[in-house]
Amino acid sequence: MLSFENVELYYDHVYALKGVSIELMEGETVALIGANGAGKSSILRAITGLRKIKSGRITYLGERLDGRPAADIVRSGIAMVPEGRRVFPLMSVKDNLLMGAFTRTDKAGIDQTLESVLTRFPRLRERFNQQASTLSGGEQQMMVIGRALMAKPRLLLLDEPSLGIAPKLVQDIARAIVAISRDEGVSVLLVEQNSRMALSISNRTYALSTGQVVLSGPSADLMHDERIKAAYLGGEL
Amino acid sequence: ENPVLKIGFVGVTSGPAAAWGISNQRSMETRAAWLNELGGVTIGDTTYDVEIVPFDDQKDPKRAIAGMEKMAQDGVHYVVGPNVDDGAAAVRPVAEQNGIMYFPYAFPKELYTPPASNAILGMVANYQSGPAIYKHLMDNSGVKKVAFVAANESDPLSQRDGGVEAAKALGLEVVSDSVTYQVDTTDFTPVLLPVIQSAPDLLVLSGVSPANAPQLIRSARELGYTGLISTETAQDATVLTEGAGELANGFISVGGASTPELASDAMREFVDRYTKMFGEYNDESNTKVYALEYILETLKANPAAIDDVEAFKSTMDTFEAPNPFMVGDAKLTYVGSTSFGQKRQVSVPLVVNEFRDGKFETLFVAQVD
Amino acid sequence: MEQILANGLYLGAQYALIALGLTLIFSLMNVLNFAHGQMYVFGGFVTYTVVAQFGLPFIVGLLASAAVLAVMGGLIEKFLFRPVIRRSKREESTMLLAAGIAFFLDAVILLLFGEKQRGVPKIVNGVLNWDMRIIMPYDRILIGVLAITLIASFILFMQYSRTGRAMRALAQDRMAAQLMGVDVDRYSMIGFALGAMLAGLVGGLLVTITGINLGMGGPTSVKAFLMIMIGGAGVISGAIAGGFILGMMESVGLTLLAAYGDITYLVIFATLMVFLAIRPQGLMGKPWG
Amino acid sequence: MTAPILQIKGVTKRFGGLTANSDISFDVAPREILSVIGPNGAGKSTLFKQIAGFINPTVGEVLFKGDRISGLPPHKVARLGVVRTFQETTIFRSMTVRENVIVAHHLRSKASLLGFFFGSGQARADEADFARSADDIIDFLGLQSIRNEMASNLPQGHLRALGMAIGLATHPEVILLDEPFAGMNHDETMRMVALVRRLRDERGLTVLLVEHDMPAVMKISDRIVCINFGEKIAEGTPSEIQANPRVIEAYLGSEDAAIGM
Amino acid sequence: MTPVRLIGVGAYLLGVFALVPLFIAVTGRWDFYYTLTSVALLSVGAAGVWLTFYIGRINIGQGAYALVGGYVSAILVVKAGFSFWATLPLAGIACAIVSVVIGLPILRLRGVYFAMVTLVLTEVARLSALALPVTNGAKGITSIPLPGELAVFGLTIIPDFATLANPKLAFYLMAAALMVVTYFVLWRIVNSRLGHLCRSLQQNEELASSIGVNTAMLRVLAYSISSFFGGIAGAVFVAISQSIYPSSFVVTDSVNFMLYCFLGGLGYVFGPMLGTLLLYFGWDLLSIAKQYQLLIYSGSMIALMLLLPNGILSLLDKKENRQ
Ligand SMILES: Nc1ncnc2c1ncn2[C@@H]1O[C@H](COP(=O)(O)OP(=O)(O)OP(=O)(O)O)[C@@H](O)[C@H]1O
Ligand SMILES: Nc1ncnc2c1ncn2[C@@H]1O[C@H](COP(=O)(O)OP(=O)(O)OP(=O)(O)O)[C@@H](O)[C@H]1O
Ligand SMILES: [Mg+2]
Ligand SMILES: [Mg+2]
Repeated sequence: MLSFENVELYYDHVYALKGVSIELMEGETVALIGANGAGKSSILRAITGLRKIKSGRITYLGERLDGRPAADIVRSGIAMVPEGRRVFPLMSVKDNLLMGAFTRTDKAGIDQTLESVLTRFPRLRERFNQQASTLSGGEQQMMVIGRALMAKPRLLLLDEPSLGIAPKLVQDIARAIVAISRDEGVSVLLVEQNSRMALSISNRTYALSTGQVVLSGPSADLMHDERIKAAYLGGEL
Repeated sequence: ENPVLKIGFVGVTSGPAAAWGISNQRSMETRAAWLNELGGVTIGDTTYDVEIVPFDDQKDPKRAIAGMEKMAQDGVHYVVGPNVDDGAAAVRPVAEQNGIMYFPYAFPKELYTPPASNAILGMVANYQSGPAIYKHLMDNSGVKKVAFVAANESDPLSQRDGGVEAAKALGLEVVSDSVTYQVDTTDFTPVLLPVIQSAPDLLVLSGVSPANAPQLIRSARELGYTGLISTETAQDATVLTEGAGELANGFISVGGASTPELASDAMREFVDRYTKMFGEYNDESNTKVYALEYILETLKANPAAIDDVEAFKSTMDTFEAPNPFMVGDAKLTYVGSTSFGQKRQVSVPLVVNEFRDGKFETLFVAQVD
Repeated sequence: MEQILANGLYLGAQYALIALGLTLIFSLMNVLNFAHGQMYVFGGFVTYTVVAQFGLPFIVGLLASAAVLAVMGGLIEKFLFRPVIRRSKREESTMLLAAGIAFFLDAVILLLFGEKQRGVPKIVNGVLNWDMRIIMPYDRILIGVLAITLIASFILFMQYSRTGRAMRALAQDRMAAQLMGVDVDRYSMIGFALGAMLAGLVGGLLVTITGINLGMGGPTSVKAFLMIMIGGAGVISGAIAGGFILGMMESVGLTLLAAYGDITYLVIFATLMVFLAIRPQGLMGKPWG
Repeated sequence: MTAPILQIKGVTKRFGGLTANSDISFDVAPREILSVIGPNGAGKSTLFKQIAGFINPTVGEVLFKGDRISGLPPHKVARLGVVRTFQETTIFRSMTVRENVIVAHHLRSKASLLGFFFGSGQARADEADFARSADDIIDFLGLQSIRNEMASNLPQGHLRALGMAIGLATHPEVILLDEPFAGMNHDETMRMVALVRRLRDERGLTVLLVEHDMPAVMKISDRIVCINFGEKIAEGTPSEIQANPRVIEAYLGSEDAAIGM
Repeated sequence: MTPVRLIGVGAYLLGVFALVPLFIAVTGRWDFYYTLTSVALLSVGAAGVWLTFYIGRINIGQGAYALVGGYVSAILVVKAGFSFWATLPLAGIACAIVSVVIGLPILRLRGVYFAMVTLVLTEVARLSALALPVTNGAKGITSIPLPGELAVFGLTIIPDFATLANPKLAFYLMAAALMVVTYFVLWRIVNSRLGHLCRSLQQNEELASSIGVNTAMLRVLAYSISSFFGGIAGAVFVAISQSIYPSSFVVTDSVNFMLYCFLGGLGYVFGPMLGTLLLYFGWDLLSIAKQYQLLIYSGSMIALMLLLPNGILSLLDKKENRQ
């Protein structure tokens, strides 16, 4: 469904991705793990066109993605939850969610999706008309996931949804991700520092280090891989 | 090909206050082109083509100094401008050091009273026209109470103070003299409300710019004011028509000699040529046509003055020439002894106009001494 | 008293409309548009040209002002602000650009329309005189009502239309808006055009009352800055509040302080500085970071 | 227990109608590592800001070595030895890592500003001193490789480390770390945990931290304070806290193997 | 100081104090003296603005301080009989004091708020000058004598300007000396710890205060130095024009000071000097364009901004990067 072939990406003169190749199948949940600055977010930015890649190809459903403007890419069914949430702070929850459906024009369809998002995250229904900046961090995180779902994406990109979130809420979010992928058949590309969680809820995982893929495979296998254990999971919880 | 006589202009021709300098510069250029077309100006044995050297000071006194320096550099000894008080004061040291006579359109008396000697007031000052107007209105319209409004800027405020003084000296009751407005005001109703409530017979718009005049008139009338309105500055009839329409009827202002009763053929031709050159005439130029004329005529009277302003100064005391822009036997002379203790003012006719249906009509004519 | 309120309300309506355009542009691109006043003047001259020179009805002039300014705003955004913002290290650099544009428009206006004060005939005659308690010419009432209608429709547009929502989103988080599929370049341009259009509309409206001249630009910008400072920069409700507050302050100040001479504006400025010292982000602004 | 170095006494903070902290009290012993945990928006950062003098408590006070520090401006609190790092990554963006740390030595300058202006001997001595100390801190935190990188180019994890380096440069006695491990993976987190312990052991610092990374918190803390809706709901050792039903209910949640937590 | 830098400074001083007068004597363009005097003085004011930029504040209020400085000097000379030379530092100090009083509350503002408040401040200064009795209101103060003799222990250091054959040269040398000193001070500030602290303030005030920087004090300090420069520039202008009016320094001047800084480049100590030179001279040179002067002037300003959005001196950066 989505594939990276030898993608290179630079910020000014510093490379962030150095020949990355990854793949994601329809319906799959793929996790990207890796140290700080490994280039995980950069992969997501490259997909959504927020950053231009220097070389390589990104294809999505057989079509070339790189070089197209962000708005265009979003329209083709890719939604992203960016690092650090990025809510529209002065808008109501409702308007935030509706922004998610910005590329859609089918009024009835939007209403239907809205309903399903609110059913999935009942807290958002309670806060429907509240200004987003007054939500708690966890609520905001749910809202931005909901906002991404409003686009009815086929591919959902999540950048560290657990960052700065209380453990209990992280659990809720993790469950929501599993449910979304299961119920709606959305493919998910998940960037996480919480590697244990990432490995548990994904089908396959890529581990990155300094802009390169160093390990990849089915998550269930990697969970027991000694290298992964040592580097990302630590001994015990 | 004639040698060239350079006459300078230092004033504001760009930015918000552009209107003040532009009518000045254009009237000079119109007259210069006209004279050159006639073969030039003969001073002594030489016939010169007149060239106007303009400098835009952006209404900044610091720039005005630079302009005056440039004039000195170019060997220009006669300069028209600047248009405002601060500029006129700032260029004084340069003018005096470099032997330049200049004709500001600014009223501070220090510029014209000794020891200052190089500035010549290019028009009638408000403290001269004011009393004449008030006197006329006292005698003919029974005015007893006057109110003054002015913009909150140097020039209008000092004009207001001069006007108030003059009115009091005439025995008029000044019912309001503290109301001011910002030049950028878009609604004068709140400004004028307290003034109108003081129930004057005459409302004086001190130093009002042509831009503000129609709005002030309109607001005053709309507030139900029925008395007289006057100003001591020159106005433009088109602007008044467009901005206030018939509400401006009866508005009294000071102008040059272009009302039908006074204008000579030369004046009409001047207006004509100006209009041809620049597309549209500006009635403010009626007063601004004179400075260049004075310079050239004085030089004709004493050719030695062409690069010696001391010679110019000594000629001024006795200088007299016919006024080409006015019917009858009006004269160009230097005046100002009463106001400044020396002749440092051009004697333009003090023509007091009344606006009526899109045109100015002469109310009365006076002379300043 | 009633008169003061009525004056304040009328002034406030026109001020608010001016401030709206400025604050919209500011919120979208973080640009303090020094040329806002010049755009307003340009709008006034367009209406003047259409109405007084071509003799077409006032409404045509108004629409022409709106259209011309919208196009001008769009072009300025696309060819001037966008490249500069993209390449400059400090966002304040746009101030030089904005000031340059202000000078440029001043020059263009002088060359195109001349230095004179211009005006168009009154659109309605007559004066409302309610018992000497409120005196208000009908044309002023009409313009006031039009201004308020415009403000209301602008708010509705921003609140409920898809474009409005996109612009609000853009103002709050550019990157997130991009991820929602908002074409940020296009909407920045639309926003700038809309802001410029509002300036032009006010110019067109007021030309019937105050006339228009070259000199009105700079001071108008300064006043508009005041309003958005009072209300909070980049916040639409703040701009409206700021406009009405300044209108009221002027109206009240000019009446109450008339006796003390030239101090109304001094007092307004001083009050504003004290107010901002206490509340640095204005009435409704987000704290500045 | 020795005399507490920091005492939080009945601190209440209201923002308009919202009560972010409500009557919170606890003591911190010298050389202790104490974590403050709690759900998002519970008021943890707000509490830290009050300790460091960035905002003033509505009611209550904070004592440092028995002296009241609440109400003092932040630079005075810092001067006394209580320094915070920020939840958001807060650094001087257009300076290099090293410059960041050098500038942060401000408190230790002996020369006056005028001395620096004229380049007095003391000033030069100070500069040299700062540079040395900055390099020490950079080495200590393992940031050698990015010493001369522009701070704005750093990834999240390094930014956090740099934030801590800036805090350390002031030579505080008490350092308040707001989510220092956010955005770090397990490996890095554990390295940082070790570093923080070394700070305490080698430099004698007292550390307060806010963190959502429970494995790290449990590992590092001597004691934990849990806040919920602005109120302190529990205080105790990691094992006490982990078993506290109120904390589990409000914050930790119960384990779920399906999602690996 | 490295030898290269020493040579640079030497060349600069030589240029300012020897080559310029020589050039003028040779070409006979005496009017350049005033132009260059203005450039020097305006760049002193702009240096102040630049310093406020350096602590992260957009200052559009320098005109206010130039006006205050001008009035302080004028009033002291005319009404209290002070020597101009005594009023010069006093004007600066008076401005510094005023700026402390004003700065304490308004320096808490940031971004556009600070910018706009300072813009308003310029208007406040003008309106106050109109309203206060001591300033002589709208009539201004005129006929101010030229700077007199400056003598120390009977030794004449600077002769009475009125007795000079060429006061223009004297004013130029004075302004140039002020400019050199100002920029030396600025350069020292930026390259000493004070400058690092200012930069820390520019980049993040909260963090700066958490490392123990007394941010409020530092801001006020920088602002008062800035205003000091403004006041001095204003005072010298008044001495040249021998007059001052409330409109001598207005909003346009404040905006110009800011533009000089932008054009030269906010990241470079000597940016404002270059910016002033270009913009001021540019206007004069363009006077040949007659009615298109402003059009071309503003057009080139826009073009420059498009080409070099980080100021002219950012050209230097590019070169370094390429090497
Ligand atoms: N805006 C930027 N400018 C310059 N360099 C950048 C920028 N953003 C990221 N980088 C660099 O690119 C590299 C990869 O960054 P990226 O954000 O993709 O990492 P990451 O794996 O998401 O890390 P983290 O877990 O910290 O979010 C890092 O070395 C970082 O320094
Ligand atoms: N300056 C402020 N004005 C108004 N409300 C504020 C302010 N600062 C914080 N709050 C509110 O106080 C509450 C506590 O915020 P705080 O930042 O202390 O939470 P926290 O415990 O640090 O949460 P997190 O774990 O998400 O960082 C929140 O509801 C927040 O919205
Ligand atoms: Mg990342
Ligand atoms: Mg927090």
